[in-house]
Amino acid sequence: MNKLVRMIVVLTVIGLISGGILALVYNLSLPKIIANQEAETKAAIFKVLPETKSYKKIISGDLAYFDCFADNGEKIGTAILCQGNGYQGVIKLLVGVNADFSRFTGMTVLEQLETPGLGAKIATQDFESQFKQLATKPPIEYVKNMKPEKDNQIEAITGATISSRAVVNIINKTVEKLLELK
Amino acid sequence: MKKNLFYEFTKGLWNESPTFRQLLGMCPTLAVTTSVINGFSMGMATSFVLICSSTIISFIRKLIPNQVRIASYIVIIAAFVTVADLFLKGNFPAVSKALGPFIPLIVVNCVILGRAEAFAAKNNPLLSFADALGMGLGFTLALTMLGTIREILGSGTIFGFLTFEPWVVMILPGGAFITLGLLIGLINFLKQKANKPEVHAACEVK
Amino acid sequence: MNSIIVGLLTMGGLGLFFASVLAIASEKLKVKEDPRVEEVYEALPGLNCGACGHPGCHALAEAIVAKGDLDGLRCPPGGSASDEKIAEILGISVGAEIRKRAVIKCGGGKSLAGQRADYHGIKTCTAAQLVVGGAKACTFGCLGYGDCVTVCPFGAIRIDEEGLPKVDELKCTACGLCVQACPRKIIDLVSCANRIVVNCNSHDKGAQVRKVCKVGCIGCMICVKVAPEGYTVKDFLAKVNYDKGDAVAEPGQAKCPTKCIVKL
Amino acid sequence: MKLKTFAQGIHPPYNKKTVNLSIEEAVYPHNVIIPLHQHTGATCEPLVKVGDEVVEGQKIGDSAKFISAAVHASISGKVTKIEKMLHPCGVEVLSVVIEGSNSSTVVQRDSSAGEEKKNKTVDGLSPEEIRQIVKEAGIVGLGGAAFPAHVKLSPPKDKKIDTILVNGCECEPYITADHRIMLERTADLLVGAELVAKATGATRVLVGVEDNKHDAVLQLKTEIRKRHFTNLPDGIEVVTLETKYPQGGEKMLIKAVLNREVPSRGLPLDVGVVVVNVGTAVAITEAVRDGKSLIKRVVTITGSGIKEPKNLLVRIGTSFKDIVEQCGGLTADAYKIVMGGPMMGAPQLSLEVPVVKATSCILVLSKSEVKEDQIFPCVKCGRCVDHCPMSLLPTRLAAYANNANYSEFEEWGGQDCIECGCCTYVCPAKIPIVHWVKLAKLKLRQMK
Amino acid sequence: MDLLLIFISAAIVNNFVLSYFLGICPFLGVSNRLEKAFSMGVASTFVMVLAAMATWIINNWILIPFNLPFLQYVAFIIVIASLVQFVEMFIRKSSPTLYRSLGIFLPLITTNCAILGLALLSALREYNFLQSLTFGFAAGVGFTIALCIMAGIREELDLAPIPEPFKGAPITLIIAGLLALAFMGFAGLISG
Amino acid sequence: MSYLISHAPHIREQRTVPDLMKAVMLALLPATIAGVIFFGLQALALIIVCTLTAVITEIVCLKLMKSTVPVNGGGAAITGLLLALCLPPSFPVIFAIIGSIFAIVIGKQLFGGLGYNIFNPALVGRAFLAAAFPVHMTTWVMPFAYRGVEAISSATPLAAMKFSQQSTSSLSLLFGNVGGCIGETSALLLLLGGIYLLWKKVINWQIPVSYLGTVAVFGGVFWLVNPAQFPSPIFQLLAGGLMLGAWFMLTDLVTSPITKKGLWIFGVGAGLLVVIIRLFSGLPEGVMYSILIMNAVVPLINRYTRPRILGQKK
Repeated sequence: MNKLVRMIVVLTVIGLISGGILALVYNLSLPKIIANQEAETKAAIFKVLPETKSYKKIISGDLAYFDCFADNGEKIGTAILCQGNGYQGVIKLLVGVNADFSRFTGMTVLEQLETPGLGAKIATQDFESQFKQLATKPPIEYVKNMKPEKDNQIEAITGATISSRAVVNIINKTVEKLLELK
Repeated sequence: MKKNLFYEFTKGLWNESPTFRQLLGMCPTLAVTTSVINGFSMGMATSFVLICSSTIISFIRKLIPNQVRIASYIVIIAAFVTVADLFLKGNFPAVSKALGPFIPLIVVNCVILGRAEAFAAKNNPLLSFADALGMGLGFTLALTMLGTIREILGSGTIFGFLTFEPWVVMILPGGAFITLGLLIGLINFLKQKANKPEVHAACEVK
Repeated sequence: MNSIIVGLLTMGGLGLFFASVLAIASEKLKVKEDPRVEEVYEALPGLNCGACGHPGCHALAEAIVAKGDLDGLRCPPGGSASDEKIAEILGISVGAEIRKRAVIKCGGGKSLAGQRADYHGIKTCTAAQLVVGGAKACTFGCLGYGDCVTVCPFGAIRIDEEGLPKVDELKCTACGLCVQACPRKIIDLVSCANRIVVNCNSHDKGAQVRKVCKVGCIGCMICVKVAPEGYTVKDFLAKVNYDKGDAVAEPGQAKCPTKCIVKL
Repeated sequence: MKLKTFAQGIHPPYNKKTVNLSIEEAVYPHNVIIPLHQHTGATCEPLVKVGDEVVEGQKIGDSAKFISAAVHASISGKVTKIEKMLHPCGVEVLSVVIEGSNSSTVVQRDSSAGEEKKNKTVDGLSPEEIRQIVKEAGIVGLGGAAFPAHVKLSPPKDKKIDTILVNGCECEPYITADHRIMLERTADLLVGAELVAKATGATRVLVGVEDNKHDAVLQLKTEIRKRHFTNLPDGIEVVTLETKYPQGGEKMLIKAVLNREVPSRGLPLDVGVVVVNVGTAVAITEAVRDGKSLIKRVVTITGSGIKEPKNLLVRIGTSFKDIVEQCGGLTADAYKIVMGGPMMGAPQLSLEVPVVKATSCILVLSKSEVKEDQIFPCVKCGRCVDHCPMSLLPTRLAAYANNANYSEFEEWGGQDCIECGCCTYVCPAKIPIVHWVKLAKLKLRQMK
Repeated sequence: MDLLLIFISAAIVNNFVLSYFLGICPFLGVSNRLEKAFSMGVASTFVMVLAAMATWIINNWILIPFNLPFLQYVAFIIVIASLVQFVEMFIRKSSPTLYRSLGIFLPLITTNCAILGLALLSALREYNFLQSLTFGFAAGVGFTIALCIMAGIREELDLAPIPEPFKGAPITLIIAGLLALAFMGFAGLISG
Repeated sequence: MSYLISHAPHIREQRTVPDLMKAVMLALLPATIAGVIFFGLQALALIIVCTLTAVITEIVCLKLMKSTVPVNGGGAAITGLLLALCLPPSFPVIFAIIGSIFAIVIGKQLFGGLGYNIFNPALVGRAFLAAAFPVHMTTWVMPFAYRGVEAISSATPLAAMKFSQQSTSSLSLLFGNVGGCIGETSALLLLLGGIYLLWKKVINWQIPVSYLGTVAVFGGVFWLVNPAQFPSPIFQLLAGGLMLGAWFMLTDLVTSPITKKGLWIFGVGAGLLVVIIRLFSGLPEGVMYSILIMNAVVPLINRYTRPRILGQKK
């Protein structure tokens, strides 16, 4: 019986101790972690709407977006979180739209699991910058192996049409929903 | 074999390298070695957990009853992994993101449990510390090596400088498996070359 | 502070719960196994060569523990070292065993023994023996394809330039696998103390032996005449009386007309 | 109409050059070497001593064991040696050497057992008597396996035999001995079959003949129509089979003719069948009717290494050399001597070996036909699988044998291999598959 | 339909072994014999399903309500370790035959990162109970498939003259690499 | 004089392994020539470089490993040629060399050389290249582009179908006047070679029949359900690498099953995979993946389709 009691006591004590230590460490590091996440969001918003000085997170239905304000408190646009299925996994994006919703101000990829070296190029500066000053209406189109002609067109990444298409579709869908909402 | 600190430390580096010789801890070895920095970080994180848990387990080895041995070890290991995870999240968010779900999987890295079972549970804390340090460094070394090869070939970069057209396959799962397979094969080959055939027992002529 | 207490309690609770489950389970679901099996297994070399007649080292360990004795259950490659260790585990005493090694009983290499046909086919001794008894003119002699080499787990045998197997006595553990593998049964396990051996296995009459091989035993009885203690000749083949020792056999070796009695 | 046959198998070039040559009596040998082991089973004990005078047909060796067959002197003369001598199977076997007396003074005499029963008909004999005569006459299966015939005729009580299958396939290339027997000894063959049926209690006889022996089929049919078989209520019938190797294999023949499958590692009598070779049937007739022991058999001497191929009736114990000389001798490029057919025959070390009961053919091949092929690794083309009449996977069996993995070899059915050689014949990588299989079988035997 | 997608995704497209690198150690270790591999696969699947259930309960009934994300690893692993040990004892007692074929693999499963990975992934993806159950089963099936394919190949390779240094783990890794390349064909079949 | 002894049988069929290899090379000839005509010198260079690299690599490997296998470049030459035939005509030569070496070393020699490889070595090489240089592997040119006739860049018929719902006429597919890999454009010439191999009994008819049949039937079902979205079975059969795969790669003796039932399962399985990958995955073409995946399960197929031994219980 002694052995049984020892088993129970030892495992319980180990559990207790580890639980306690972890809770302590967690509480100590939590502020830092939150600050990190905050900084990340800020950086992303700054990337798509560079003039942003302050922002406000708004959640409505399944949409989440940030209304962004300039120095003087004037609303300069909205940064919208978009997400959808890519070639291999979920793609999360942040797109910026100007105040009157006519033009995109930028796009940045937050998370993606596309094929490295191919689909993953959606997260490169080259691809992201194509979305600057793109018209929101009609919906974005993509073209292959040629330079875009209209102002709602972007050039798809060679060999990664699917990923490029996925990005376009995700943005179009979210923006459409947001427009309906407004 | 004489149990001395130096021996216990050095064996893990190469002769009993957990990755190349014992084939332990393959999952992170394959998954996170897409770049040098990732491999190195993973190695260090694992080493941290390994060293801490080995030492602690060695301290309390006599208290733990046999039946709950594994459970106890693994709880201790998991606790340290959580600490490492929180530390990385707090201080190196980029690294934490890159290593992603493989940080928690350090818990079930067989190197750690393997050393706990095979060494820490039978030896004093000092030796266990030396052993864990050696194994951890050996593991880090292997991961860094693999990361270097894969980064150079897979992204065409050496320390960030683009040199030639990258072989995308090297950063894909397939490339990881094949590179590691070739590397272990090569090491076996070198080992074979170096090893003189063993003499079994002397024939005593009376 | 609150979350620390909750964490403490949760993990404590989980630990308590699972420890209890395991504790009760280990009590209720106990299965007995002799721990000595593992110990004995550890003492064996772990080669899984099968020379002991068991399917592997673990099986031998089980057999030894079941019997509680080493009698007839020895591990040939492990030799006396593992025997002693096992005896210690089992708490018994073990008799000393003299080391043996494999001895090849044929000296008829390529240049000394003839062929009676050309052979096409699988290059192993057993396979060659299957085709009308092999192409070697001497039907007792070594075929030279090295089945003994293939089967030796210790790399102790090699085929020399004459096409005959040579045993490295330092590596040989007298496991006996080569003895089983040889289709012509020309390998014997002989004590390391015996240096003088008859290097032939032919039971043919002298005339026939002379026809096919220059170094075969012709059953001339000279060795027996010179050293009657040291040898016996049966079916036209001399044999060293190993138990009498080398000293007795020495004079016979010197007088052998075909030089088929050799000193290793 | 589609001819009956078994699954798979091969169509090698048949080369039956001697098909139209009648059986000739071989020259009377000066001396004969009669091995005391010419059959499956136990070796005989010699019944004579060196120096004894023996007469043709006299029993000179016998065994008390059931599975064995007596041997008889094939010529009259004096026993000069009883010692181990080279046998066509390659090992040395205790043999009786008889120096023939002057051929003009040969006394033809039948064995004493035969004397009493001489001229008995099928009806007048009980099954036991037939078995006894067959045993005394030392008859074995003449197809090549040399299994003692009286054993075949004594099925265990619990096995009911309903059909006797007479094997007239002779599927091996080159050989024509059985074909000639069917043409020349048709009536004796049928009587022999009837005797076998009576001895085993079977009610019908089927004669399986490949369709490349069309003349034999016709001849058999005519002969059957002429006669009345009182002991066969279900009659006697000729079944024409597709010409394909190994049609004459027992298991294949039974599958082809009766669509029955001999169970794995079983015997034909497990499916109620006894198979006898045509030559054996004739020998049984001769033993019963004429009181003759088995001292002669028909041998085909052929191949590109023989100057004048022939079908000869040869006395057991005559050396190959004597017979080959009668066929004009060997050509200059003769390089390989085979006893039996090219698919399953045993290679010979020299011509200094005697004809034994199992010698159906002496095949001599020339150097150009037997060049050693370069062996490639198996490319898994599956041709061996497509042709194996037993539906085995020969390439795997060979691979397991090569890797000394004998337990897997057995697991994959290696013991069921009949060693017909189809796989090896078709293998483009030239792997000696049958050789490997045989090696593995031997190793398995040693392990048990 | 949702469950079917989860199943196909976890079993084939995003195979745990070949694209997530989970469970590599047993994949290398016990893939040399088909029967062994199958037993291991079945044992793992069994534990995966149990673990998926147990960790879901712990996660949704304890960790989330009490806001204890930091205890996830520790809690999950203690559940898995205890579960495996309990199952091992249970099988050993109840069916010695089953134990002989499966039991020896059970201790290995504790350190099979596929199990913990499964628990963490399904927590991350916020699957409901039925979904995580399906996910666990599918992952187990996928693991078994990968293991059996590999074992079949390795049995075949027993007969092949593989260069000495590459025997064992190296050639297995290379085959796994080629398999991973081949399974890339399924990429994009199901996203997520 | 001494005679020859060897185990029965004493007669053998004439055909040898090099004969089989020669037949395959011969059967590939029409498609190879067509490839060179369609795509010009670049294609010729790729073909020569791949084949030579493969042969040299093989010989070097055999020498290094001190192999007892007779040195015969035939197998390696087929591997090299097949690899070249399934590369885009504009593929960089230097990478083709890497692919060829990879195919021989990793795909074949590490497994023990001729006869022991699990995966089709040419496809191993191609899979490696497809994963390593995805952009180069998906950049196509039109036939006769070297004469400066039309737009340089083009999509393959399958990609056009998948991503822009454009069909290509069956006649163009048959004669090969479409963009694609060097050797897989003309279905007709590939069919010709395949039939030659069938006639010579080098390959098993079950494989192409079951493979193509499955693609036609299974693909046809989808077409019947929704002709607007899914291509017709004729298109499925003629487009892409299906013909090359069906006649020359899936039928590779070493990597296909040895049992008759196994051949059917193999072909049908590969057929299903092709259709699934083509229609539903992210890739336009799935022949290579279907073959590689089925290669991997061949050991299992062989094991579970063992024919019933004569006399064994049913």
